[in-house]
Amino acid sequence: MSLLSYAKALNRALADALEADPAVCVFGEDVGAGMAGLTFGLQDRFGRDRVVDLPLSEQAFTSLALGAALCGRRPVVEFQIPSLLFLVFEQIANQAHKISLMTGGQAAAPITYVVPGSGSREGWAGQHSDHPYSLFAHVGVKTVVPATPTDAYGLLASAIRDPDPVVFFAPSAAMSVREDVTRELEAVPLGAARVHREGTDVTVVAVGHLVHTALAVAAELAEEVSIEVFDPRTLYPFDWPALSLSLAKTRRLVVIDDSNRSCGIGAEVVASAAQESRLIAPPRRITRPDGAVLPFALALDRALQPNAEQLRQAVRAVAKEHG
Amino acid sequence: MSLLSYAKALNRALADALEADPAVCVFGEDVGAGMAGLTFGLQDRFGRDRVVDLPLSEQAFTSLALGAALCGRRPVVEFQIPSLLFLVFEQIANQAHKISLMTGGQAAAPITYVVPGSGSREGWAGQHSDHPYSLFAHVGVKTVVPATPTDAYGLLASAIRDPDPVVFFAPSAAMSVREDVTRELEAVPLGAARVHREGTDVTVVAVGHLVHTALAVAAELAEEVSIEVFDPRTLYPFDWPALSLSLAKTRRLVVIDDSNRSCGIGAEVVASAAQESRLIAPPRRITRPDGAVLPFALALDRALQPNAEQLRQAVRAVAKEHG
Amino acid sequence: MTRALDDRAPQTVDPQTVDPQTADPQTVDPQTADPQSTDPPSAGARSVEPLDTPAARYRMIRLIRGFEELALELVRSGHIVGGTHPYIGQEAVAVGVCAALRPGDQITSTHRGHGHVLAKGVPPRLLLAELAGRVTGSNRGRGGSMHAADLRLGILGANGIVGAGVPIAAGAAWAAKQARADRVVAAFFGDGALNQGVLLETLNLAAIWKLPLLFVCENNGYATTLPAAAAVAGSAVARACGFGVAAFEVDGMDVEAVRGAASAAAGRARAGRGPVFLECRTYRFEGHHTVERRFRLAYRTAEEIAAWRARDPLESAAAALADAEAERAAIDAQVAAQLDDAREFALGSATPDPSGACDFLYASGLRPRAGALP
Amino acid sequence: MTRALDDRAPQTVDPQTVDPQTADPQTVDPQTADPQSTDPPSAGARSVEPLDTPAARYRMIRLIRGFEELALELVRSGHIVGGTHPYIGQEAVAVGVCAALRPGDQITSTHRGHGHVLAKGVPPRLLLAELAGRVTGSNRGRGGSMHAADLRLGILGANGIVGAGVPIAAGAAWAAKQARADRVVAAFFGDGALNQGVLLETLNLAAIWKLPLLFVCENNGYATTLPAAAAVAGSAVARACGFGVAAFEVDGMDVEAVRGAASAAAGRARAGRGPVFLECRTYRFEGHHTVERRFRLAYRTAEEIAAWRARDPLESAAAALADAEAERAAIDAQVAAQLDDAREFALGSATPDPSGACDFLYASGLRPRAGALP
Ligand SMILES: Cc1ncc(C[n+]2csc(CCOP(=O)(O)OP(=O)(O)O)c2C)c(N)n1
Ligand SMILES: Cc1ncc(C[n+]2csc(CCOP(=O)(O)OP(=O)(O)O)c2C)c(N)n1
Ligand SMILES: [Mg+2]
Ligand SMILES: [Mg+2]
Repeated sequence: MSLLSYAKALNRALADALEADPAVCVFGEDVGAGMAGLTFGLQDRFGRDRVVDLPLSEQAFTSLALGAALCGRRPVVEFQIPSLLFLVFEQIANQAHKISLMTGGQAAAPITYVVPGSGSREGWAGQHSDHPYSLFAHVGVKTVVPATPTDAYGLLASAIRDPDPVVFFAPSAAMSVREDVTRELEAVPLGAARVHREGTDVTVVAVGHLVHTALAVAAELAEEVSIEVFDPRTLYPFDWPALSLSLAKTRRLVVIDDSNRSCGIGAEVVASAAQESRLIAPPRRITRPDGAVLPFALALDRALQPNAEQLRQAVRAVAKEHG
Repeated sequence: MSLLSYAKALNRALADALEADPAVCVFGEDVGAGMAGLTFGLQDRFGRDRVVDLPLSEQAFTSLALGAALCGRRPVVEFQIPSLLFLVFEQIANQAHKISLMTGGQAAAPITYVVPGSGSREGWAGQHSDHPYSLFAHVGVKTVVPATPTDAYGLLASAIRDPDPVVFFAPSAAMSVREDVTRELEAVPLGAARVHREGTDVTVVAVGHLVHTALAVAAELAEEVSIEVFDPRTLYPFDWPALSLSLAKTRRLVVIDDSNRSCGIGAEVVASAAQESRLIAPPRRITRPDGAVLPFALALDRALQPNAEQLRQAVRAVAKEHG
Repeated sequence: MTRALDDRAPQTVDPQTVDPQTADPQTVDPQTADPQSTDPPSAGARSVEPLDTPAARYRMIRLIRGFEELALELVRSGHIVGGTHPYIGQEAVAVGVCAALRPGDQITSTHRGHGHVLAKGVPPRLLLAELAGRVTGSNRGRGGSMHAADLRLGILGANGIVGAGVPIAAGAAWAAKQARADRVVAAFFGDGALNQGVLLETLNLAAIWKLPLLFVCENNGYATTLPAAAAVAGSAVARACGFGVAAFEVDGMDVEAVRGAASAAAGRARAGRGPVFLECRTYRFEGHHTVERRFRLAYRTAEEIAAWRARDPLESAAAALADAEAERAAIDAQVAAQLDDAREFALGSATPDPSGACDFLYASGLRPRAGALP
Repeated sequence: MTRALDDRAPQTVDPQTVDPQTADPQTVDPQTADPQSTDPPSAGARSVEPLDTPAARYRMIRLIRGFEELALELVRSGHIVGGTHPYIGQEAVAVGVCAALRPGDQITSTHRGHGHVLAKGVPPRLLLAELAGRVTGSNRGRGGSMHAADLRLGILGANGIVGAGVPIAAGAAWAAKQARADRVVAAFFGDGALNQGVLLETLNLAAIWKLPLLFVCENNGYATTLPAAAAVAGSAVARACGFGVAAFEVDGMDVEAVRGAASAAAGRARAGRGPVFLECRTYRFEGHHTVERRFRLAYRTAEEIAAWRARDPLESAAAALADAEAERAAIDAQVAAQLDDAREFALGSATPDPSGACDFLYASGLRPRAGALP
């Protein structure tokens, strides 16, 4: 195999799942046209009964997926905009997430909710630029934010096979990432982090597309500071043992996360590290500001997203400090 | 004045606001009957046009409040169940919260969303026992969780006067708290914490009804450890300067918070403290478990909520540890 | 916009004809299950009581009525915490609809769900144990009144959120249609749910796909204290018709009328002719929730309540018995014994161990981090 | 279920009659505003162009058309980022409805909102500056295409979420009714929004309270690629009627037909007779969004597009001019000049300073903590 894009990897993972398991089906808007990439060409291949175009009734079709799941199907639900997850928060957090416990284990809800293109789309303004993964980590719905094409493939494969609801964020800024794929694509387990680059001085936990920012900064600063780039891949459940291992080595932590600061996954990582690891320097977070709403004008939109310069500064500051 | 209950304080704050400002109005289900306490007797007093009974259309009436707000009204929207905030997450987080920025400051949304009876109601099971305040703190909507009758009064008064949307949680477990009120009731500013009890060894940040748990534990352990009971009152914006002051003194931190652990307000407090204050012992959080769904059976319901015994243990552990 | 019931060919559906695609052979008798057992209650399948005779329907109405009265008593005595939403007065709807369903058919229910759950086959002892928060309950004490479910019996769950069960039912109906199973799904909901967006969205989905779905609106005139007359513009059936869903008004106090309409609707749905909406006019004799007893509310007049009580579905069902007096007495005695057994079973069962409070949270077995670290 | 338009008494509404309760005297000429200014654009009130003659309506249709073509060009050239949802083909709806509104009336708009915003009075230079993300834009560059608003002109906002503006409009209508102002509010939305729960909920609220609200459905046949014919069971007007809302079908390609229906509807609403639903049958000549140009999509046939293009609202509006040829040429020239000015103004305006990215986030002036600490 050769250069595989993130979008194509998603498309392939979904195709393979549809091929392998007749229980898998897809619900979403314009999934036949497949402009978001995820479902491109799949309706032609698997038919309208398995790749199902839905009217603009997100709440109904999100719970429709739950009903189908209770009858043995494994639905994948596509949302065109990240903030549509707000619209269906009830159906995911209060219905699908709770049904297993509330029924005393009788029911399972193997549903995958996918946003192909989360976070800023550059110029899509306030209602189309959210990155609400931390909300689901708080609620406790399994939450995945892959950074690379192979992880996108592997985590989507696992999400679809998982017996619980999974929310899958494919960041806009990662959708065009390409990777030279040499091995066969395979499932990546949920809840397993990945260390993209080993280092001894500072652990940088980077979420989604920001993994690439972190890798670039790590390469750039290599002479100066040895950065370990830690990609949780799954935000909930988080791979705490792997993070502990990394922090036991570096004892310094910076998190770069494209959600709002207050109560974001960055807060969780910093808090858990502060509780459980003995850091020798105060940890740092790089996030969107509290309460961020991305303004339309491009310079403003970009100003609110975490960037490489902030990461460089934070890493340097943390590397200098002593406990 | 004499013994004032929390529920009665809310009712009085709302009545006073309706009396003082003809722009104030109330939307909600069964607000005429007023069984939740907040609106009791107010429809008789202010009429059906200002205390408005609504059909079960939470999404529509939440945005109806926004439309009314854009025309100069100051709506108070009551929700009977905390999880109804999931149902209207779109209308609060994506519409009301964003309209000021998106319109370049043309519009304001002075709306107060109130849940009289959040958290566990003991025996109301999975869908009626949520405490989703951390979600709003993440999104950046002003979020208030008062612990005492006077604070309930004062913060509701301020929330209604505030030009921005405010989500107001009145914990079930606080609704029957009574207080001997000697001074006149007055507004309490949003964003200002309150130290209920001074101490020098450990700062306990307690949210909502857990302030009373913290006060009880502080009194009980007084001989052993000097606990400062810190009540943020407003979770967003959080009173960081006040917390810094407290931590500069104690340099030890325990948070007790009735929302889920991952990405909860407890995480934010611990993370901010770890970043900005030099603690001499690892901080601790006491929360609901990750992903908690409260089971119906009473013993299980209680088992998932933070309790005094956990707080005692955490305080003792933190007091013993050294940096 | 409403079509008369008679303009459809009458359909007789034999509820005993088990759908081979979905049937689940019933072997374990739940009446003899061990109350201390912590076995999954759903491992013991239920013996579904057929509702195919007037006597069986009277019996079920009597059972629901007695169950609800017992539940009220146990709420008062503190054995049931959190309270209940009593179904008393509305029994003909649950029994009439479930009489038209086959064992393999499915339902979704509401916050006021005991009647639906019993009529679809959950033994009263398992439901009562659930309400009392016991490990032997239908949901192992995890769900309580508002979440009672039995997936094996096709009960996809009561629901604490008004209207929320309806799209779930539609999903089950979609799955049935895709599987070419001739299952139908009935979604129960109240008049209050008529104003929930998600229900209205579902009317459209059901119509465009001709789903085998019965929308069963139990219009008891009130959503808590709000009169439907003030809250529902247009009408329930006109709304359904506006979405292209065939809709009928039914006397919800008359179990035979409900059964007839539901049978016809189920037949129509099974034949691939799409969803049907039934507006069952009914009334709850009790307050909205047991907590209402603590308030003096004036949203219903004493006369109105008396007028509806005069149409008690229990009495009209009794009137349909062949040998009314004797048969009724015999059934009543059996039901009383069944309820005594249920009470004994429920109250004699163990409460769940707090260490298992997060059991079943994830189907994958994922154990969440605790809230406090030791 | 649909009533004919003629069964109502024709109402003539004079759009020049300013509602004294809400009128906002217009003094500053936005055409002369300083492009480098960082003053709040809404501090300079607009000179609303009356739409009370066929010439004025032709002019506005021409303006919207030209504006949208200019926007397409600026998307291609990269001056507008994020793209737009072109309104080309649907102009008669915005212009016909706004011609029936008074300056104090209000509207809510959609993702495809340029036409509504221009027709309700935002000068093209301010809207274009907004699309180009400039400080001089109607929203100071913070909103862009999907959030253009001008509260002083009664434009409560375009909206990026389908259907979301409709309950906001209902809230404004409720406030008007409470204030006994004889304002009406028009909510624009597409056929796709007909399946959004919140819109359906709002039909009910508007009906039970008889709100002065116009539901303006722009049925352009598609929600992105999904044909309304496949997605909307029943019909738009039947739905509205099911909720007790008077509903009419209107030829959305004919500005005079739209204006007539909207005037009658507004008169009815102003008279306290409740909401009216107008289904305007129309068509978009371009793709759903500018990004569609990158795909080869086959959801509409060339014949269908051609058939609708033959009914171009611009041409029928032109036909209504008194001295067709000459008047048209004169107006076209004026509009061209206006658009040249708009382009110059927009592209010559400053882009916002990144240090102000969180400005206006809270009306209270609260400054959020930054994402990264220095
Ligand atoms: C979406 C939602 N809104 C509000 C509530 C609170 N609530 C529970 S039952 C109820 C009334 C429901 O009325 P209806 O649907 O007519 O059913 P009934 O109680 O009459 O059986 C309300 C308001 C809820 N559970 N869910
Ligand atoms: C609730 C919601 N669902 C989906 C989208 C994505 N989306 C934007 S416009 C659109 C189609 C809207 O169709 P319609 O309402 O007919 O308006 P039109 O685009 O035809 O003007 C979709 C699916 C959205 N913005 N909001
Ligand atoms: Mg009811
Ligand atoms: Mg459309």
